[in-house]
Amino acid sequence: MSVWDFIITNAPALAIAVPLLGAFLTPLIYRAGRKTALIWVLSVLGFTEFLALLLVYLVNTYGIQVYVFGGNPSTLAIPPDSGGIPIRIIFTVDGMSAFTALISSTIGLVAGIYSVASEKGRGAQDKFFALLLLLVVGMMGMALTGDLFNFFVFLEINSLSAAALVSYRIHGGKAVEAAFKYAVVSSIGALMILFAIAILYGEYDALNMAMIAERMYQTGFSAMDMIAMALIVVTLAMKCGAVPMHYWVPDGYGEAPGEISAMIMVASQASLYGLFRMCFTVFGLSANTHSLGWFLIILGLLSMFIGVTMAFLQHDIKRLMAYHSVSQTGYMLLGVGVGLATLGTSAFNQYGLFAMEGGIFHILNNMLYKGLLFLTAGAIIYRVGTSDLNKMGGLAHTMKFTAIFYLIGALAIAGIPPFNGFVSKLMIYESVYQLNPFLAVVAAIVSMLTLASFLKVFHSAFMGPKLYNVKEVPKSMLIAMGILSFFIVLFGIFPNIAMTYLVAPAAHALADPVGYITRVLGGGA
Amino acid sequence: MMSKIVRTQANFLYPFILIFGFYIVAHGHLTPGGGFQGGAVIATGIALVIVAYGYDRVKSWIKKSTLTATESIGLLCFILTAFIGLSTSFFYNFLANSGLLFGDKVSYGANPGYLNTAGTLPIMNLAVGVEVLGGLGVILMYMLSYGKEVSK
Amino acid sequence: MMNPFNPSISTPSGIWNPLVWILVFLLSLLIAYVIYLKGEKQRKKGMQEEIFLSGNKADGNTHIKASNIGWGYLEAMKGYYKLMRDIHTGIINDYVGWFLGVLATMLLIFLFWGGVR
Amino acid sequence: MILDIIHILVLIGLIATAYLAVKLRDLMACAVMLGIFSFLLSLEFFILQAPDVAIAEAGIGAGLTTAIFVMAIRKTSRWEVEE
Repeated sequence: MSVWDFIITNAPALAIAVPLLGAFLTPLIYRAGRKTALIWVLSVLGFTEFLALLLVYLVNTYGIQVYVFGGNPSTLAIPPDSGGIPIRIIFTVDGMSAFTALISSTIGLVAGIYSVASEKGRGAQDKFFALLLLLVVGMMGMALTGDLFNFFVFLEINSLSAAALVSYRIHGGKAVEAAFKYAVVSSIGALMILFAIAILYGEYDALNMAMIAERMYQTGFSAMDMIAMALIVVTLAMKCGAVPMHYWVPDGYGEAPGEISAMIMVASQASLYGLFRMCFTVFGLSANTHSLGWFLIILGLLSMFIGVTMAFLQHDIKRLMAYHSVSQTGYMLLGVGVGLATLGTSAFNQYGLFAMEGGIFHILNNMLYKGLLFLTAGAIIYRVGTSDLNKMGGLAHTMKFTAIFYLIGALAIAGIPPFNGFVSKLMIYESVYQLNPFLAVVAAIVSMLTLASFLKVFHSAFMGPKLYNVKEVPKSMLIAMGILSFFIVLFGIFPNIAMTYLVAPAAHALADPVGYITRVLGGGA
Repeated sequence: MMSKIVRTQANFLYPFILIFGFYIVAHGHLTPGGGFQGGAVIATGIALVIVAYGYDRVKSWIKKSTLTATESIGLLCFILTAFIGLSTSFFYNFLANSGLLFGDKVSYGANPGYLNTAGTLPIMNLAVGVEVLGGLGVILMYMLSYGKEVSK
Repeated sequence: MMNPFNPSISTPSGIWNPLVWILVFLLSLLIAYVIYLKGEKQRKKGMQEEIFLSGNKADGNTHIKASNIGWGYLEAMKGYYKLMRDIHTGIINDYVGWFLGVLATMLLIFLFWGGVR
Repeated sequence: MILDIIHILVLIGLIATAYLAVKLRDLMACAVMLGIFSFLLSLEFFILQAPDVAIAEAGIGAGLTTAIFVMAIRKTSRWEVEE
């Protein structure tokens, strides 16, 4: 067996194992010097990115991948003496999982490149990089796992490492306070999810998502299932920052370093992935998806509107962007919620699937431009030393590249063609309009307000007389921003590249819970 | 530093707590408990000493960097054991029933419990025990190292 | 399977092609430039080159602070923002309270609408 | 029968220690009360046939958190003050 075959057969496990090994080795390697540790961290992140790409390729070519931990060959997902229950820990990789894994590892790689320069000269960097890798592990694990309890474990890894990273720059105790709030809120959420998992386990004797969905479909949707569903859906909606449970978002994103804000933003997209996975695959066959879909739509509308109006008020650049990520999450909830509300009806093929594709494409686009905007905010703070917009001005005189990258990100988030934000917003508007015109109107108004508040940032930070005599940021930060800008322009002009390989498989995978269940319960062959 | 009564009791109890913790770790695959529980019990022993003697005396006996390294080594042992199983699949129990270390076969039926069985599980229990001991110890030491003690 | 390098996406009510959009954009820039060239050559120098700042004198070194941008909008939406400021307390008990409130709301919705498909 | 009585006593003790931990003004006594609470909770886990959880609760709850509370109290003040 060659190395290549070995990597292909073990790709889902390696996608978790490699960054985990990287995280545990980083503190030891850091004793050999910062440069060695950086090379190690970046090569681990690069290999993880390669594995995520490989997973996308495998899923697009061979269908859903099932990986069994500790079992002999992959056909041992259901051992013969287990009575038809998948007892082992299983990783199930379908289009949506591979999509989420790809965006998680990409933002991890970009943040790693960015922090080469931005964290230079700060203390406790061995722990910083170990936690960064652990955060990647948490996101990838949430995306790839096919087991409910495993999902909870990775959710905890995700929130704890994110909380620790938020408090990395102590900032006179403000960052620590934000991290404390984030930790408390997410531990309460994780306890709720554990409670829901216990309910489901007590009822169906299984922790495997496919098995639970199958048994729930056979015995019918009971009142206990409803409680479990409410606990899981509301908690994951809180973890992805939907209004009115978004209060931790501006605190957490606002106080973290720039690249960590971008990573936590993608970590909450991983929670969004969990929400969609639960709604479609686990509860989609038995629960009332119409009212569930409308619940998500209303959360999405509130998030879009309140997020953007609150953002206009802010004069702290990171808090402003944090409120915008609340509002962008609203678009995704809206798009996929429309898909969920029409699931199983004839409307689904007319516009529901298209709305879902729009919502999922928006996740990718949001990762790109929101990540870029957080990185530019980090660059500004790196040079100016304050995050208060009132004290900034005239930065475009010297930080020309940062200004250009900021402009690309701002135009993309506001949905100005030909950048990528326009494509997904267009898809959401057109399909959502057919369900209810009011939804599309709100979405368009929110888009305008987004443009207004980013123009406000551009004017007050970059335009005007030269207030600061600063240099351009170091090269590694520019490279990180350049990578994201390149993909923004690429997906704006050739949206079908992302649509064909990433978005359409993800939307089809979500819309087909039966295929997922039969694949896992058929032994994964 | 606390009163002499507390210190004497700590001196007396400390070895017993340690032995009990290592017992739980070593028998993790046979009796209730395991790496995490055993490691926590050992860390309780450390906590007892720290509370009884205060940070200034303890810091010359237990180094923070040693505890951090202990934590890293425990985690590494765990993940490397999982990695060696990659010849078949991640976390594969390659030692079970092999006749090697922890590789004895167990016959069916009731038995008093043999320590030399279960393959990689005892190794992972030991690794987790060492990791939890280091991690909780580091938490305690850092809790203690910041701020001054208020004298009453 | 779609051709990934085909830039156009067909939506439920039309088609979107970024390359065509860029072409049209460049074309309209060209038209604007042509109109600009057609303009009067002997225009008067003076007022139109000065910076306009709500009728105030501006010398080019004036910088509007971020908090002053959108003053009219914020003034018009005063009531709404008062409400929003009251809701965003920053106290962690309130965060958890809102979370539990939404949880209860969702349970009530499903109890009255029915959760079964 | 005896096990039932022990069970009820443990439950009563849980409520009593939890109440005292909130009510007492001496913070060191509160920490000790929380330690006793954790110990009773681990007994309760044992009675409910979860020895694994019982050991974890005894180690973490009764041992470590009490120690951390004691350290924290020694660095602040021992008596609760009215704000």
